[in-house]
Amino acid sequence: MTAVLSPVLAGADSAGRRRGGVPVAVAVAFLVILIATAWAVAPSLFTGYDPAVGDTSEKLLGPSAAHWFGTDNLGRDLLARIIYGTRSSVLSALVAVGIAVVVGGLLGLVAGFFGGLVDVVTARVVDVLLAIPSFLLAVVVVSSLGFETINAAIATGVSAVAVFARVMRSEALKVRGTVYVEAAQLQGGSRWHVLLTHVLPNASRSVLSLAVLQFGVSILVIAGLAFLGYGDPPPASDWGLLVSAGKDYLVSSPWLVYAPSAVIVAVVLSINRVSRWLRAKD
Amino acid sequence: MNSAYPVFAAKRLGQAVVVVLLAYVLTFVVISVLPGDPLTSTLRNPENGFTEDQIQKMVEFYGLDRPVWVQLVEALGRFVRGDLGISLRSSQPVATIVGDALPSTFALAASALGVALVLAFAVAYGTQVLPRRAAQLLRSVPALFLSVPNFVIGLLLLNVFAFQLSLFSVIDPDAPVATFFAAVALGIPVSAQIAQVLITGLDHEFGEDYAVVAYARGLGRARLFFAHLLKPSALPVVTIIALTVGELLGGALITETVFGRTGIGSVVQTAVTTQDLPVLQAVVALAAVVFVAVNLIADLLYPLLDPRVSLFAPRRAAVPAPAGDEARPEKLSEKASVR
Amino acid sequence: MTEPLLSVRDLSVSYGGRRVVSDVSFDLQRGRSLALIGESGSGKSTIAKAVLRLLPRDSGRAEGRVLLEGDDVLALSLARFRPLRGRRLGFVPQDPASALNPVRTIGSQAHEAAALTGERDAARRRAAILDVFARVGLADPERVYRSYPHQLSGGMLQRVLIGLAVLPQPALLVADEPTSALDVTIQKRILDLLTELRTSLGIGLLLITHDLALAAERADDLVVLRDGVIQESGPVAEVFTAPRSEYAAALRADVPALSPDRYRAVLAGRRIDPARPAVRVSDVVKTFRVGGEELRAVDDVSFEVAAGSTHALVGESGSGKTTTVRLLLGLETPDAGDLRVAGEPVHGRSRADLRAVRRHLQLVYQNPFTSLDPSWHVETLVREPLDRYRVGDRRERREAARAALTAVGLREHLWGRRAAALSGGQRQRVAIARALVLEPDVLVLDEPTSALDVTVQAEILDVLARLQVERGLTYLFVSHDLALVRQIADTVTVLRHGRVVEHGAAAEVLENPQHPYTRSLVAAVPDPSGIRPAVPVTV
Amino acid sequence: AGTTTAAAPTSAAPTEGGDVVFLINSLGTSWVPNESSISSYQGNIWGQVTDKLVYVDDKGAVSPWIAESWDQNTDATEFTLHLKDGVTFSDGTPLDAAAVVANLDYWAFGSPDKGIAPIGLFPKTYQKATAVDAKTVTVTFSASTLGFIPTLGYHGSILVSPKTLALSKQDQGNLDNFSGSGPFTIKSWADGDDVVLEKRADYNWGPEALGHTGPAYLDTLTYKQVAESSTRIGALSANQAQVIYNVQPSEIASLTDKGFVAGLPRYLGFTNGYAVNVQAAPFGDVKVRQALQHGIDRQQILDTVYTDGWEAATGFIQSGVPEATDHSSDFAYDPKASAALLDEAGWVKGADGKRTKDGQPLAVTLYANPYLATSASIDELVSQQLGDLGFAVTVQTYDVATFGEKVKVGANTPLYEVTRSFIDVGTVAGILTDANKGENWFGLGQTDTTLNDLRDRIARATDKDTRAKAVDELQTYVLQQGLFVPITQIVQRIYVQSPKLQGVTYNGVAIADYATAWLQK
Ligand SMILES: Nc1ncnc2c1ncn2[C@@H]1O[C@H](COP(=O)(O)OP(=O)(O)OP(=O)(O)O)[C@@H](O)[C@H]1O
Ligand SMILES: Nc1ncnc2c1ncn2[C@@H]1O[C@H](COP(=O)(O)OP(=O)(O)OP(=O)(O)O)[C@@H](O)[C@H]1O
Ligand SMILES: [Mg+2]
Ligand SMILES: [Mg+2]
Repeated sequence: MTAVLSPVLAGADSAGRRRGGVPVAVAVAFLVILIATAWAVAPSLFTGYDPAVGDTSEKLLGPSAAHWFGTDNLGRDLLARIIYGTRSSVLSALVAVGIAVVVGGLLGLVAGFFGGLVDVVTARVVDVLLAIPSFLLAVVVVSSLGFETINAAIATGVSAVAVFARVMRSEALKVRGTVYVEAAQLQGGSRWHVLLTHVLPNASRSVLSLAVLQFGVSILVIAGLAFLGYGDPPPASDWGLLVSAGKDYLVSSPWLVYAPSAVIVAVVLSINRVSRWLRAKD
Repeated sequence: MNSAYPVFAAKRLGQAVVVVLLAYVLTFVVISVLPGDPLTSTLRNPENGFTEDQIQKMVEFYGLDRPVWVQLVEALGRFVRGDLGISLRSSQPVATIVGDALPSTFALAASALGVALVLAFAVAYGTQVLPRRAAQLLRSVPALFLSVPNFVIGLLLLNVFAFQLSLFSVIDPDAPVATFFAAVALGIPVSAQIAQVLITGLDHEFGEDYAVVAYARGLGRARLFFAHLLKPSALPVVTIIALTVGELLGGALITETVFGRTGIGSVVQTAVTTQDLPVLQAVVALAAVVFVAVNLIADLLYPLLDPRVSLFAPRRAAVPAPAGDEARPEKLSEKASVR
Repeated sequence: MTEPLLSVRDLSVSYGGRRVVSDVSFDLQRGRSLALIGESGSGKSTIAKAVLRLLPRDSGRAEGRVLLEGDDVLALSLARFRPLRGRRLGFVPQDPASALNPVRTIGSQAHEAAALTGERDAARRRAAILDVFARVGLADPERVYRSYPHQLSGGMLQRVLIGLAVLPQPALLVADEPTSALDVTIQKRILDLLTELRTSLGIGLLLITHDLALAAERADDLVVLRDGVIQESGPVAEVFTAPRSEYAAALRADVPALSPDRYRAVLAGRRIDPARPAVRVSDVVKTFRVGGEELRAVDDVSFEVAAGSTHALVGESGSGKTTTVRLLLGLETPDAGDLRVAGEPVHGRSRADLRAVRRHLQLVYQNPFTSLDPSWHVETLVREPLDRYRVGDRRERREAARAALTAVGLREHLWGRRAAALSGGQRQRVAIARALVLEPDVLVLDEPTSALDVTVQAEILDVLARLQVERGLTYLFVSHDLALVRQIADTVTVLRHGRVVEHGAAAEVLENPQHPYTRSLVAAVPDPSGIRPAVPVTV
Repeated sequence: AGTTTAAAPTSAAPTEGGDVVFLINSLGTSWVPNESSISSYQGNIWGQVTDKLVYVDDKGAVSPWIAESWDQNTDATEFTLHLKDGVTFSDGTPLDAAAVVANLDYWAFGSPDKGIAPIGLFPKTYQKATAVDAKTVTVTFSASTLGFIPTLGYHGSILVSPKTLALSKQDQGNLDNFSGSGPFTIKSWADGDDVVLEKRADYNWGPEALGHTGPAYLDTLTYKQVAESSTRIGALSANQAQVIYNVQPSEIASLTDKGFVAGLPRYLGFTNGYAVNVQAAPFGDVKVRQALQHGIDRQQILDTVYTDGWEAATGFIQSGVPEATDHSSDFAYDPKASAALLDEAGWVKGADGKRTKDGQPLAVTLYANPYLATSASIDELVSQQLGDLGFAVTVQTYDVATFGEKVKVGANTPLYEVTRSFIDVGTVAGILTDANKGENWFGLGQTDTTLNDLRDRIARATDKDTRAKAVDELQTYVLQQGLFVPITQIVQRIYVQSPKLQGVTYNGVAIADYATAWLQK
């Protein structure tokens, strides 16, 4: 009943323009994500250009009808490179998120549910990981693994483990304390049963919405690592690498930086929007 | 502050020390599996033309051929004694390198935090008092800020303000104007996080009964914002600020590169590319120290800001029990939230 | 009659295009009180918000007219309406604990209300504040003035809020469920205060409640709402003694206080065996440690429950009811004493052994919103105990689960839903089905209806009564609602601060309470006695 | 040639004064002289604050500097250096024979007990140096070392005050302790950030070859690290700096269009190209190696990656080296010939355009050389060109450290991309085989008698003409055997500067020299 007062003052986007219950912005975000997914799955459907081989006589051309995003220093169509780079960009972000979710999630779940010494030890480890700035941690890890995109992805994942462990732990704690978990125990459920059938599914929810958010963050972190030179070499065309490779030509050919950046922004923004919408729907 | 304080402080301090030491060890372990080290990589520069023999001699000289754990124990021993060691790269004391870089990064991080706070509060204020359309638009600003790669913001700012408008020069990146723009680049993503927390807080507080009740009592929105909502919604910001300290340090890596500043970020950059283990370890330990310290301060500050929270005493014990015969409704909130 | 203080004319409200209040009209005179009643979601609060112009600014839309002393509240510009807020229109919220800014002192917030009187001098404002605090019965106004909200009890806070609302001397006070977050005994005092202020200051009171008994006792006029439409309105006595609408009649029948003998006939069909106690609690003590201090939550409690009967544990909040129940279920370990179910001790057993005992003893929680895993489907939820105890094969378990769901009257189309997609009443039925599916002998019901509407509560009680007759179940029923206890319990134990203060047959104890505490509890039950002659009710 | 595009220097007389800011992408790692003087980065600064015994210009011509003159015995095992008078280090120590001996020993042996390595390219045949008198030093070698005198003009051979050399490694790494005899001295520095130099007023012992031997015209010279190339370009465009270092060649045009001047000096050394390791399949077959040589379209690389200042290689030695001769016909671009060679060698083109032999694909990995900014782009183009021929090419880019660790010439790398300067052509003897810890560029060990013979002739030559002839024969042999695949003349150091900055010279290792530079008012 408290809630009856709530929306009076709040300016939260409870309404907004809607189509079939979905705000327009969210619909656009979904569209962007759909396009990116399609790029990742079947890049050849979206461009006729070869992402690896260009016409060297057409190097560093600005955006035009023939080359929407212009061409790079070897005369390759930038849009084609972005499109073909989608798969690996998405995959590396997925790897990063996967590591964070699986490792962090397990740590947090076990710590939160079993408590005691397990919790104390995990908490210390997580404290240490949290105390190191995540980007710094990613840089240190990637420098240890070697400067390749997959390693940047792993490093990004590792650097996010602590956050996930913490969220999962607090969620697991919360769920563990709920009445329905107690009820399940009253109904004769064993600890493992309760952990797997009640705690895990319910605790995962906010972890999953965090994971969606982390996907966008990972794209940015990996791009940041690529910017500092910790990514794959060309002709790989991950978005971050494109920006990083393009920055040397920023003055004469700014599109080499801004076009892939815009793609990153659009995708990350869309993911954020969708994630926010999903959370609001919960 | 009662007698529990020293115990509490000692415990927190102990925890902090453990965290810092573990961070030091962790860096060592992570970097020890590196291919090579700064020394051999300079020696192997083909322009040098060293023979394997010559390289081997140097490696032995630096003790880089000894088992990793021996190196770790020695490094840890030195660290505990306050000796950060010598950079493998430049042969300078690590303490000097880090110490020299610190002021610039500190200035950058502090200004970035300032910029972030101002921006965040402005955006948050706007979302609550502007007309709906504009407020709605402003609400997407933090998400946008969070989606733009840090370096793109930096490159853009630099291009426009340093090169087009000549407001500052990259030659003197520590000048106030230059620091300001670097701080903007670094502060924007951080401001987004603060703004999000603030907006969520404000939305929540605006939705709280007391806000509605105060509003129904005849307060205007702006007065409501400043008199009632700002403080409670700004409280979580204290925690967020403590957490973003790490973010600022991490972000400095990129911002300093873009703006040509020399600070902790560029020290890390060089240390990583040259695998300068002692420097990296020192920076990580420093980051951990800063992080732990700032969070400790935040923890200590919180009870001062929020009368509901007390570190040392159980809640409400400081006040005599409510007089009269009216028992405290223990489970108010539970009952209230039932429907 | 003169011009009414508040006149609502053809008010319709919609949220985002969905209409929740349709063509509502009513009048409220100065110095009188009008109660809006109806089940949850019927639009009571919405009307109040329309009157206060507190509808959500981006989705809420009100049409019609709301005349406050002749001014159309809805038509005024915000700038012209603002000055009315607080000054002519006072508001008392439901939950006092959340209605004051937690990080500012009461005094500083009170100054905002005092400023509405136009008083510029801070010292004089302060005096006025302390004055009104004393007026609303706060024992130590100075201390209240200095305190933060969390340092005061709920009853004190509600007094503060009422004080702040009446301080600028408004003409109309809107109170949305002003006592539903408070304990019964405190509820009475707050309502007394409101009644007193209304008469002495001549304020009109728009009271919103879902508690019909309370409305009947406190209001002059009633407006009965359902789905945003007025079912009936008029003076209290009229509406209650001779309800014209079917809905009002049904509603009236569902109120325990108005039909204390509703289940007498049904329950007469039981066979109770007092010689064979299904539950026996002897000399149980449980102490909690809270922040270094000891709290005796249960202090030497003993009682017995005869097989096939209903025993009620009553007492105000924090009196130890739930703790006693948890001890019985083996969820807490007692410091001393003995608890037995069907002669078997609950404590001092291995896990597996305890499991065996628990099979015969099931719990229905107070809050159906938290006791069911929101992500599970209804049928799986009910089947879970069978799966855990490996009763029968898959098919048999499914059949048993379905049988239980049918027994509690949950319709088949809901069986595939997730718990999150059910209403409170439906959820509580699921919870009961789950408790029944193992065919236990004893069912522990911890305030099973306190989170539900009267109508829904009546439905749940119908189910419980029927099942008790059909299956010979023993109920241990925890409640703070004495009228409800009166309806269904055979025996009762009254707890206060963890101690038993009175014990005996329900009719006996409630009709003729011996202990002063029990007397105060009974007295606190709203008593719409003037309108008692009940319409005969058939179940 | 110290190629400068656009704006020819004006003939106006030099003006005194002025401050120049030089933006550099890195200030390298250590400042210990022996460790950093040959660096592409710190080498720039050392060039301003130190002198060398001789001056070597961009054509390889050796002329006097601190050594006014020198003699050598007939078999080139003993040299006598006659030093200029009155030269002092900035700490006041005279630059006399004792100081020169100290430096020579340091270059040759380093200081193992301090952890300081010798200078890698200093002749390993060095035995000792003796100060005959204050102005005369004799140096003796165990074998004829024709390259000794030119090596004195190498960027590693900087003369440092004995007081500095006596310091611990840690103190040597602190520039505050540094003292040289150059036209500039260190005013201030910040690690990894900048180094500010100021002119030394009493300097008057510059190399005659530069025409001006007196003090520098410029007041200060600031080397400021700016890692981002776009930032350096922006700063130059906004006139916040006078010189920037290392930008992508394709960015140069936009700057010269605005009137800035590009300095693209070519160093003396090897051309940019691949040293082929015959141990790595499929390059044991000479036909495959030759196919590789003819399969690379150097013109396309020049057109795409570079701008006007670059030229195709004419052999595996930069054309500025006095001994260089033109061998371009041996490896001219001819894809048809390449295809024919591969067919002959049994590599059959499959349906996917890739060649195989006995089920093995014709595959190769290129490792981009991190020391050359354009390397990755070149490798990408080469991979396309070879791809057309039927090669399956992978390009791998490593950072400097990983590259140093994983990619080693002659060992595991099939095609090692060479970027290597030298000041005396005698260096080539050391790279051909593994004799005397040689670098064994082609993985041949000592199995190739022709190569062994050429190596010995170059190493033992006592006069330049015989050596030049041997070098020419070597080039012919190496190129015809397909052991080296030249690409372009290398310009490893790229300078773009303000048109106001005049009188800049570039020495034999392509380092800009500001002793004679001045700023037009
Ligand atoms: N801000 C809102 N936006 C959309 N729908 C709302 C909003 N507030 C209330 N409703 C809906 O309007 C209807 C009436 O709600 P209202 O709060 O007026 O009921 P109520 O009678 O006060 O119920 P309760 O007894 O639970 O307080 C309900 O269906 C409710 O879900
Ligand atoms: N786990 C616990 N730890 C500490 N104190 C507790 C715990 N459980 C209950 N208490 C305290 O014991 C006392 C009795 O609580 P209990 O929940 O049994 O009351 P109740 O009669 O069920 O009240 P309500 O009507 O509000 O449900 C209360 O003061 C409560 O705060
Ligand atoms: Mg309501
Ligand atoms: Mg209870």
